[in-house]
Amino acid sequence: MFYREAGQFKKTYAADMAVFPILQDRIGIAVILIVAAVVIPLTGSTFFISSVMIPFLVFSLAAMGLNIVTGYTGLISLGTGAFMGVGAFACYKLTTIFPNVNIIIWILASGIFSAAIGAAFGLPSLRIKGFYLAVATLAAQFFLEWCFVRVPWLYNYSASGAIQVPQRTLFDVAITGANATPTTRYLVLLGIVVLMTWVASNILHGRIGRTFMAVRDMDIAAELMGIRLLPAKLMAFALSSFYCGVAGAVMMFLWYGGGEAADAFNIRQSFNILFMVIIGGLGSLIGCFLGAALLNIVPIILKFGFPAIGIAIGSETAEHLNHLLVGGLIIFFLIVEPHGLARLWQITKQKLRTWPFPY
Amino acid sequence: MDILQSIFVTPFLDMAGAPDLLVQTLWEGLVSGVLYALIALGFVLIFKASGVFNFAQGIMVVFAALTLVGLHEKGVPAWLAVILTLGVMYLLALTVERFVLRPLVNQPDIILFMATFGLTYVLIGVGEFIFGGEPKQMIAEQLFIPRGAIDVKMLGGRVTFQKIDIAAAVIASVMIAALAAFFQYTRIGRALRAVADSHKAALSVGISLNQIWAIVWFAAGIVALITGIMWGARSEVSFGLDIIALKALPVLILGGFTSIPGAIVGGLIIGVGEKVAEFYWGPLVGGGIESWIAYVIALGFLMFRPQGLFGDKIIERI
Amino acid sequence: MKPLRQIEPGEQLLNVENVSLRFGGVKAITDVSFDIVKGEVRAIIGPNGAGKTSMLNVINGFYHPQEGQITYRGATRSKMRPHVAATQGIARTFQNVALFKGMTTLDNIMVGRTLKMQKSFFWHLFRHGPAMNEEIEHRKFVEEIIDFLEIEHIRKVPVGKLPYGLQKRVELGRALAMEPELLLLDEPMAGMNLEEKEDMCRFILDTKEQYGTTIALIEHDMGVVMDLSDRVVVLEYGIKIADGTPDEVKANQKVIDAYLGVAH
Amino acid sequence: MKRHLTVAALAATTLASLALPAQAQDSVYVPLLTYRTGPFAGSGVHIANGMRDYLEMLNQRDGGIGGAKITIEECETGYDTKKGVECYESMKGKNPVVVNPYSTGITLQLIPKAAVDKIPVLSMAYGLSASADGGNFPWVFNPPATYWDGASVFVKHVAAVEGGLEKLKGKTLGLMHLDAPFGKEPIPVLEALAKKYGFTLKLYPVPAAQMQNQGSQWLAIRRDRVDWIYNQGWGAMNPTAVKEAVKAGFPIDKLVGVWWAGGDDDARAGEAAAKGYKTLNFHNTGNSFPVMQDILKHVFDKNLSQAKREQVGENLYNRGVYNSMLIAEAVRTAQKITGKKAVTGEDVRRGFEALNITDARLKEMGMEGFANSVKLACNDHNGHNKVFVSQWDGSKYVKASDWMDPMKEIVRPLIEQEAKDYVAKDAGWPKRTAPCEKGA
Repeated sequence: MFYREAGQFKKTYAADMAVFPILQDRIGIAVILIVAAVVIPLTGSTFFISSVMIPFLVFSLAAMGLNIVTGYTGLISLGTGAFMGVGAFACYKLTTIFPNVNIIIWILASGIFSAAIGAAFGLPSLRIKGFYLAVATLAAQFFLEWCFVRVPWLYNYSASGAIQVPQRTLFDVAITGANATPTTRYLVLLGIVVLMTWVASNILHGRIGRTFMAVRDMDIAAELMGIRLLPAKLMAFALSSFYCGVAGAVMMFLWYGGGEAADAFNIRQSFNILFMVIIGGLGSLIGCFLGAALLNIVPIILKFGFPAIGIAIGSETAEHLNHLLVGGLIIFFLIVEPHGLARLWQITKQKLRTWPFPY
Repeated sequence: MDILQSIFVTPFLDMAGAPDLLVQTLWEGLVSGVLYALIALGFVLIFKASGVFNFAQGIMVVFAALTLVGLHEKGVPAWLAVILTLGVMYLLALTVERFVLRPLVNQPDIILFMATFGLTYVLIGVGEFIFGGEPKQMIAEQLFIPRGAIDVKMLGGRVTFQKIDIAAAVIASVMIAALAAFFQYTRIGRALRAVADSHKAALSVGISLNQIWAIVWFAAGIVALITGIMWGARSEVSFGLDIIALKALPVLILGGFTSIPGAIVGGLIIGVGEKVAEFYWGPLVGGGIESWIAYVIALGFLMFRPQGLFGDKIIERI
Repeated sequence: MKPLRQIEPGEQLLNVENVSLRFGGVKAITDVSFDIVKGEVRAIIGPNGAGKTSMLNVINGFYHPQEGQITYRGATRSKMRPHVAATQGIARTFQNVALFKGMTTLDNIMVGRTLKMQKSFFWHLFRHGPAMNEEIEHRKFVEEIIDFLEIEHIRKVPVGKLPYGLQKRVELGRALAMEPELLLLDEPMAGMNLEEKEDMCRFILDTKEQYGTTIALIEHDMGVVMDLSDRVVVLEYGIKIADGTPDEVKANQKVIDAYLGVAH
Repeated sequence: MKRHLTVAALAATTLASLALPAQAQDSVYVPLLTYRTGPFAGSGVHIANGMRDYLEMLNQRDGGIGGAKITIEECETGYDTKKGVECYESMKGKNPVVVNPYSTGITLQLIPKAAVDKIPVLSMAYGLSASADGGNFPWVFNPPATYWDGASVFVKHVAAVEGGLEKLKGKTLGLMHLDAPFGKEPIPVLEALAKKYGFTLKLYPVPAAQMQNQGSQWLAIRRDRVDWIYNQGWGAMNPTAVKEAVKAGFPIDKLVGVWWAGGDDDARAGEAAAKGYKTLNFHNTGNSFPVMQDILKHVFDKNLSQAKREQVGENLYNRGVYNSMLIAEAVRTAQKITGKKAVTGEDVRRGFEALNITDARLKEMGMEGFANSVKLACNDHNGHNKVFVSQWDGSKYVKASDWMDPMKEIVRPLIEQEAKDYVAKDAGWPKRTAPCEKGA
């Protein structure tokens, strides 16, 4: 009824190749952006902003990173947490060594460091694939995790071993540190996520994205088309780690605000993000957001939502239920819709297109 | 120079200087290697028969041990608890076959691999739901697992062998022998090997895949229970074990995914390798390298022999 | 290695000399020699397991023969990575369709243009300006191929959902997008019905006419082979048993024995 | 698209409504961050029960604190920093009078937030040692002793057993610790003491993922011929350490745990051979104290506890009780200072600074012999109070030493230095503005 593309003719290839070729989609995106940038900051409670929206955006970014390497290029990585950690520590070192450079520049620059390290650990991907590669990335995870604890230089030799996020400002407004309000942090984060999503979408819709997918779908054929596998896989690792690194930096600087960094980037974090990607949809950008939203909101609803509407479930029960649900959802999606929420979303759109007269 | 000396000379001098400690280190390594090998064995069983890389094997170990202890806590006698736990593992195998494997048949391996992630979480959730999340003591005494140690004076010092470790090694050997016999001499065992070689071939001679899968998952469940008992008796039964269980992955890489002897040898290499590395070289970098050295060994190995010690060379066809 | 040079029609494009390939103890190809002349359709035939696909794999660098050498466009080599073959203008299709299943027809064919696309990573960040212009330019080329192969209607369908015949056609399109000098077709008509086969024959001949592409073809359908090809090489158990025009090969006793089977 | 938005808006409003305060008249809201799940649940469950039951007892017996009913709300953290902060955010709007993070990681997160949100943080004998400096951390309290105090008491205890501080020379003391910020806390103090008294300090880090696999560490302990071990461990690491010590033939009475390595289950794991295992402590065990009897009577008899009756009196249960006692006393002190019943977080912060739990008060609370007196001050948010050594007798912990003063003269300068460093690293760190209480 409302979602129709009839009558929208594309007259140029450029128009046909746009990310959102359909008018309604473009309107939808604009509405979402307005809600995210205006409505939520004005009306959301601090709890909603700092415990729902900020984690959601951070995880979406990390999921995007993992999706580039796992969903688009077909290389399983279990080292997401560690690559995020590299970004967080890089950002911390950069801003403490050069405190006068704007923190947003350092947040984005920290991705370069994790990209380099990600590419280094991606080197074995030439010779090995599948489960074998997953084990190689586990090596990265555990080795880097160890470094985060064992190299005191990384946390500036603080006795507690924790990193402290200093106050940094943008136009004289504190955006990191304890004095930065959740709303400011949220808006900065939103800006970064929107920018990086746009860039990711650009890259993935062009030659580079096609190269990744070709490697994923049939690497031998890709090589026979002239794609050099090692550079392609390394670029996927680097790009993925770049996104993960930035996600780690924003996680520490705009969400956590410091603390036991090594703990925040452990193997469970890697799994968590992998689950978001699986549930959200492998090889789909929108899936990153859907997966992050679902896995972020389910536990919160279980924990805080049920008690709020008067259903008393113990907090530990909620925790156990959460495990059950996440596990169940993963299996459910893999069986019913291996392409995750993103595909369900597409199917919904398809249905909407013909609604209310399906034939 | 000093650095080179401390890497290439001092550790060996230490080994020669205190041979009893070296023996003790090797023994400790062997023992943890046996436990890694047991977890890896569960992986191999399932991988051989169904091509599924079962990430949940580690949590199956915890789940089995937890069920056993939990049942005993609820007043079930130990022997009955063991039988009931086996029943639960069988039920689990049937459930997994019916609700995970069967609907996912013919999906890419990677999808099945991810499904076992989901299974991991479901098992954690179910285990916690029924038995609570707190760590529990293994009922070692009721299961007649020996305690105490044997001190042997040798090489100018003393080497301690824990009876439980010896028991673990013996049980592991018996189990491997039993599995080998099972594969070699029983009808189901032969069917399992047929399935491992080719699913289609097995189907064409009338072997039911579903049945086979349930059986291997049950076998892996039994292995998990035994691993859980041994590990639990050494430490305690808690969900923290799942991370240690990941060590089975480098073991598999060394041994190859389909080789039972490979799992054993790989387990022992990883167990001994990481203990020796930690003990003699760990102090150079502040210790704690045990958490990753196994993976790095595996990684190095992958670069030179991707198919594992006992695996076949992979020829890609197009 | 001598640099590649331009080959005129009628000149030798590829020369395979005394190539042998073994996997462990299994001999896949034994001492095979033949050549391909620019502009011809060269068929490689033989019973199952004769080493035909292995031969193609050797030509485009996927397998490295233990003995023998290959001269392509005047340059001799013994080992080469597959992606180098692609840069030198060798494209191929596969016996079992090797399309990128998760991608659309359009994207699959666009992948064929990868080598021709030069714009740096930087421009791809924005998908505007040079990167976008390049995309559009190649899109035009790809659209021509889509027109040529008559697959406009499935442009945006993920190829995994297409019927087999169409998949084969898309695969041909993907190879054509590389603007190859030499096109290796591995059983392009396997599993097709008569109508589809006729279409495919037409496309192969048109390709030769329109683009001047040299084609090496593996095919089981003898009718097709005899109609399409200029020269035929016959392999059996990895050994070359005949080489010549379709009529010569048809008359060759060894070939008849190989296909019909003789009592040894 | 529309449908999608409606759903999102709906979810948003539901979630937003969660944070609304639900406060009755004259009550104090005490959120408890606890963990009954996760890898550390084995310790967390007992502490959570103790904390909850004491406050519940006050509600049942006295109708709350000074006439204000206590609204108790637990929030599950799973010892996970992310979930802990989530809990904090969810309860911050309901005017909590104090927050107990119950994890060093969560504490580190909350320290900068406390000053902004004006909610005092009570990290009882955990968290950041440096936060004992009230001048720089006005909102954070970590009585009755810091990890640094604990380490110094460990050295004192070694000296006492060996026959004097001068006997420490030439001895080898090992620190076995969780390889995480919590585990590494005692290192600076032990290093300083090693220099001062001439003993060798060896470190044995146990990675978090390897807690149940300590073979190498105990081999190294054997190689290094370590005389005493101080165990700064948590969760599954502790029972494993006790078991491994027994296996390695290490004299079990020379293995001393920090107070968090004193779970009854930790020692039980070593079975009979664990008899003699030591742990530091700042409160007693057992259920004979009047306060424990009150808990049994007012909470257990009414079936209001999640704990088993026999767990009352276990070390970690009592730890929880002690923790809640500190909260209640701070609230009571705040009520006294302000004259209000329903005090706020800001009032309770003042209450903590003026906290002075005397022996007389302890007796009044039925805690004579259970705990020692605690006194905080404007500058000193810890008190560096006395600590003693508990020893496992095979079935329970018993007091095995006198109350010992920490080496405050060594610890305090380190704390001030560290606090200064902490503040220096953060340009925006707020200066203390709150005045000190008169007489405090």
